[in-house]
Amino acid sequence: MRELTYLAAIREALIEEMTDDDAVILLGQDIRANLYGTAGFLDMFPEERIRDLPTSETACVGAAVGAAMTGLRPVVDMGSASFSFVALDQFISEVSKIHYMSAGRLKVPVTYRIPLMYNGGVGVQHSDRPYPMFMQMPGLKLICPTTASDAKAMMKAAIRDDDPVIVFEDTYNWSSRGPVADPPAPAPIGTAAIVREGDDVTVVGIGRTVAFALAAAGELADAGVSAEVIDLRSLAPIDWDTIFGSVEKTGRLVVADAAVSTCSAASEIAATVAEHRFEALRAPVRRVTSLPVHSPYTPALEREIYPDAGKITAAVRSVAKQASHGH
Amino acid sequence: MRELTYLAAIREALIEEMTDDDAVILLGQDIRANLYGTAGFLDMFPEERIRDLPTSETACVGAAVGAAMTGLRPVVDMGSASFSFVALDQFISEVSKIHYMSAGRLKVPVTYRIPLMYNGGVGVQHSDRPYPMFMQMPGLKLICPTTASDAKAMMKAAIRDDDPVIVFEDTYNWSSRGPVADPPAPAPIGTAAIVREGDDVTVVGIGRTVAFALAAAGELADAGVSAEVIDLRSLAPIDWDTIFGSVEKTGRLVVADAAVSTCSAASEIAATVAEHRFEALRAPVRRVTSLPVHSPYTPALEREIYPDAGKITAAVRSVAKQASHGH
Amino acid sequence: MMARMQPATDDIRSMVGMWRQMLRIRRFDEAASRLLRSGQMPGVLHLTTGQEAVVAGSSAAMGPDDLLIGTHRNHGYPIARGGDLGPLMAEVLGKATGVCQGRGGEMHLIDPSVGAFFSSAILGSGLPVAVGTALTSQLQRSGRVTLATFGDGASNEGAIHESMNLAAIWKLPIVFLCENNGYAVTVAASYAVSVHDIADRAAAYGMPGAVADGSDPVAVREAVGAARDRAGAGQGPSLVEAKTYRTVDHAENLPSQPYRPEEEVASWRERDPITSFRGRLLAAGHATAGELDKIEQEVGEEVAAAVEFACDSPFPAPAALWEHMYADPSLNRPAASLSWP
Amino acid sequence: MMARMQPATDDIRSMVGMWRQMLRIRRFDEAASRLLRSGQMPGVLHLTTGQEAVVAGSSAAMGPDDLLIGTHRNHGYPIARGGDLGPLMAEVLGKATGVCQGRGGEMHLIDPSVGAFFSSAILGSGLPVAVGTALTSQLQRSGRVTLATFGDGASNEGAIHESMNLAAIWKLPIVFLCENNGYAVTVAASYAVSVHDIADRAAAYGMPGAVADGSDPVAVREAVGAARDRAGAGQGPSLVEAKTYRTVDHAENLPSQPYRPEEEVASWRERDPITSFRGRLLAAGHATAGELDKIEQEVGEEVAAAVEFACDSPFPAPAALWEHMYADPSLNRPAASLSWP
Ligand SMILES: Cc1ncc(C[n+]2csc(CCOP(=O)(O)OP(=O)(O)O)c2C)c(N)n1
Ligand SMILES: Cc1ncc(C[n+]2csc(CCOP(=O)(O)OP(=O)(O)O)c2C)c(N)n1
Ligand SMILES: [Mg+2]
Ligand SMILES: [Mg+2]
Repeated sequence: MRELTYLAAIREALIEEMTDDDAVILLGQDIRANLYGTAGFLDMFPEERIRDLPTSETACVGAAVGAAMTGLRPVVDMGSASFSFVALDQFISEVSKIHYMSAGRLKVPVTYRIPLMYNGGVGVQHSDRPYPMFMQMPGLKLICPTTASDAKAMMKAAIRDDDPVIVFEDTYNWSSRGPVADPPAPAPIGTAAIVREGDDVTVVGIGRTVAFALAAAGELADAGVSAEVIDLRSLAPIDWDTIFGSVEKTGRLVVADAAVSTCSAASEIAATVAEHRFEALRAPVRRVTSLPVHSPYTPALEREIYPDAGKITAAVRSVAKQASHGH
Repeated sequence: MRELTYLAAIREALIEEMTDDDAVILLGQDIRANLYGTAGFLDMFPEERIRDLPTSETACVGAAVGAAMTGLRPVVDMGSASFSFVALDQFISEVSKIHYMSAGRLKVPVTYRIPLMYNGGVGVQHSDRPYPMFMQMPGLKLICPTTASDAKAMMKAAIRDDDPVIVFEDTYNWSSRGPVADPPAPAPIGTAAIVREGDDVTVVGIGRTVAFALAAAGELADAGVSAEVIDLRSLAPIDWDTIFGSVEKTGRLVVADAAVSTCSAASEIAATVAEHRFEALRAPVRRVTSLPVHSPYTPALEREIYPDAGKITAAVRSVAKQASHGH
Repeated sequence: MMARMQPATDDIRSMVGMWRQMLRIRRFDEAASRLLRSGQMPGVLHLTTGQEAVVAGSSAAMGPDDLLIGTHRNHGYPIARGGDLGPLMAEVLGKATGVCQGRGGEMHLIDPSVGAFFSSAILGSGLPVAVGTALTSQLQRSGRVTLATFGDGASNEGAIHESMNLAAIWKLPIVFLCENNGYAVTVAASYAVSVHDIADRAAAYGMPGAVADGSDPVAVREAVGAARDRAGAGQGPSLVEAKTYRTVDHAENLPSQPYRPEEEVASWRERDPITSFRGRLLAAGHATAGELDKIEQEVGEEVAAAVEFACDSPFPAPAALWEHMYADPSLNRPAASLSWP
Repeated sequence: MMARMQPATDDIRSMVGMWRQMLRIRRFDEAASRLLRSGQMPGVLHLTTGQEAVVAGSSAAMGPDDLLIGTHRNHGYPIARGGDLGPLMAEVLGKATGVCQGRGGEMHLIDPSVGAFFSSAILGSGLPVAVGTALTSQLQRSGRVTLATFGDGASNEGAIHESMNLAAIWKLPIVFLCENNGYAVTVAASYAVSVHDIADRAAAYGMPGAVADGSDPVAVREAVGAARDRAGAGQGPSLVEAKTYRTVDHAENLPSQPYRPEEEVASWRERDPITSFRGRLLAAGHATAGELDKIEQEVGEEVAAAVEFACDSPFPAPAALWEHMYADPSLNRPAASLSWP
């Protein structure tokens, strides 16, 4: 099967959806000259559907909402997660709430791309991984595809979705290649994917930590520990059935999440399993998250703070070696 | 001992700190006419230290930071949690990060009061309980005192603290009365309080859910279940030793939190206990949080979504009745 | 559902029609206030009292397919556009028959069927959304113009600045209407706003700015109408500032301390826009006293019927809590696997 | 720590002194760029190249105790104020000897000891903070004035609007300086900004606005100086817009596509502010060619020494990760009870 990079897969999704539906428009700072998937779109589509944004994130996030409420299907490229902070009110007060507060009279079919850029030496203010903040807002759908195929399938699904969807793109994956069928294998929003089967420990990954979890699983296999790796892929809704099913089999859970630990996706998954599948747990749940510090600029320190394969391996070992208790 | 309302206790704290230290200034929308603790301050202090703010939350949150960096100790009243959303970038990018990114060259001794107003029929956009969002920002201290005495002690500590402190005030408690010694009993930031001792189940409450937990504990006592109630009081840092100590004794944990469940304080506490005190747990952890919906305006629905004494009682019963497993 | 009580002759754009709308707003608010005081509704009430001329005049200026996007103080717009009072009052009471089935409440009185499309109660936060509805109009060449209202307080929010700039660079069909009532809760605009006329800020975005007498519905209709025509003709946004006053408190059921001179309030109350416009209608021969009395009576009956409708309506059933979180209803309830034993 | 290499005669406020500062900035950036290209630093680099006259002129206009608060493009200010190049270059390399011990990095080059107090790399986000430092000056009657810089792109952020209004109503001692280099990354100000002169937005806050030729350090010094004097005299804020151009890309090490005409870039490069100001100094007899050559040489040596200092400095030790999260060091590490077995 042909292989595409993650970014090329997103580019295809955008082109297909824009071709299929005139209501789809693209908004973003530097989007016309954008090398991250949208360069050259001006030659393919009318100018008015490819709009460079001024650096006014609040107005732009909200404008997409208003456009979505009245018949368009905007896709907004936020550039980097840290730039969404100045517009958080629009996400909280408008994007996530309008459908509910209008009792469904107003629909908001809008898609936001939020790239996660970190471990790249861009410093304290530019390296955040704030998806857990968005998970706190009821009313949103949140995805974080990891493979090129899922990126295409889920981006298309996001644009067609009648609810607001935020696509978190771990930029570590942008240049990764993978097979993409035509049409891509389905990856419905709300589903996780078991990307490696195993019996001893369930490892849930998000974004780039999926690759780290797979690397860890390979290494652990050599040591006789069989890890099942789940690509969470959808942060809201979360596919609890897949996670619970795996934990019922393995009895052990490690969650890898590049956000800072406190009130993270990892915390949510660990808490939910400890609440709803406690009987299945034969060892403590473990979170492999970022250390509770801001991202320092210097690479000497920055690389230490995020999850990596080694930390995931250590966490899996720490629970796998525990004697089975059973309840 | 004399009794004060929670608001009167805060008022005393503000007056004492403003009297003690000219660097303390008060900023807030409508603060001069404010009935919530600051009415009449203009007669006590120079006008320039009591400043009404325009409705420009971003500028005002940031101005307090700049003032703090250069020698003042501002106390900013945010009015209501939902109004802080338009200024979240200042909290994330400036308040929480400046000390770290300047390697401690710049200090930010600022205090923000963020009242939590909910279950009052003010609707979808005005009823949020976003402290878990702030818990995701390393570098902040976050408190949520519940008693009048703690309100006074912790507000004073916040103003004297050299780090940024946010005081979440559950407005349900504003009119509650309690004894306040002079000086008030110490309640250091970073400590929780065991407000009722018990043996069977640990119940951690935040804000008004502490009162609900105490009510539940009373009812449960009649049914022969002994609940230990902890007032979390400090959301960052969290007093893990107190929580762990209690769970080691009871083996069971219920956390009551008025935030929506996903990535909440309750999730963080449940996850941390399941990770670090798994062996002590003899039953699933339980979160009693808000339902995963926005706060509807109509009281017919709104009152259903938050934790209350009945829901806490049911949660405690659901774990207390489980047979002890031991690990 | 209640019958519409307006005879067709009372076009909302006519002189008498505007007066009727002002009266409908006033009586609606008075009735809502009585319901609040008698404990029949939750929360607080942001009344339009004193500002009805701005609402009726601007609503009259906008075309039938135009879109109005408002603020926390939005009772007036759906009413002035001719919306049914029953579902609006039911929304105030949090009833299942309310315009938003009780979800939105009194800060979100909307009626998309008459163009009162949406309102946001976070200051400034609705303007970006309004820029977006104007973007759709531009792309769809629909000719629809958006009216986005905000207060003097909100004029200091960053969202307003960003929205005006964005609308200006894209030449969007939108009219920004600042309802300057002189105060943001207790804080005076003369203290909080760094220019005398907020309309002057239009120049910062290369758009026209105009000040209108907000006690005169005709003046407001003219100013907003000119801006609407300009927007409709593809010439981009404008800013209109209507100087007005709320002669009641910021909100009913909020504790308050004195913050404005009693004489100031009294002098505005004396110049009540409804009374003075009535005088003008009579003086200019637009209507006879008898005709206006008849309208008073009709409006009284219409409001009474709306109150009855609202009071008689049921609250949403508990299960309704789970409705409308998502357009996809299967997601409204959490996964079954998350329930406790 | 390195010795300062500036003779006392080169006061940063003097003509020759400003030229020296411009040169120090240029050479520093060139050296940093070389280090980046040779893989000795992480991330990206936001150079001041082409804009040095704005930085040197405005830095010269501010008093010794004044406070400068900048943006992501902040290399110039700590340099133009006379800061040590060694710790600045060390910060670029992420070294323990950097001005922020490697925490802040190239977007946060500061040196509070010379008044280059703080910078924020989120667009517009530093201005509220600057309003606050000015508030302290006002309350403490310290006479210190804050200079807050921002770009043409940032001028469209809501934070800017709020900050200007707040500074205006409180008459704070602050100068807002817009460095309009015509672009926000690839987006032209002529497209994104709805007015021709951003300085005209000053009127929206009742404050004076002035445009200065950003290629001429003297013009910038005059305009910013007048605004500074006004602020220092208690007359409140002003806005100065310096028209300038970056003759390099938005940032080194970011992928880029063409977005501006080559001739445009070429024409600005031809009018390079450092070269042309050199010509002016010679023509007006402020210095001889020999004197300027000597400064060139001194600056070259100073920068070389800074690079050496930076390269020779150690990275922070791993344990340093836990430092500076809180002013209270006991909180920097998580509780012991949270470690795994
Ligand atoms: C962002 C934000 N800050 C504060 C509030 C609280 N608040 C509600 S209405 C109001 C006053 C608004 O004044 P103005 O914009 O002039 O409108 P008016 O009430 O006078 O109609 C305030 C401060 C809010 N809703 N949103
Ligand atoms: C809120 C926010 N949005 C976007 C960015 C990304 N960004 C960094 S610099 C820049 C361009 C800024 O342009 P301008 O303000 O003119 O400054 P210049 O780079 O030209 O000096 C952008 C868009 C950011 N840092 N912050
Ligand atoms: Mg007002
Ligand atoms: Mg620029």
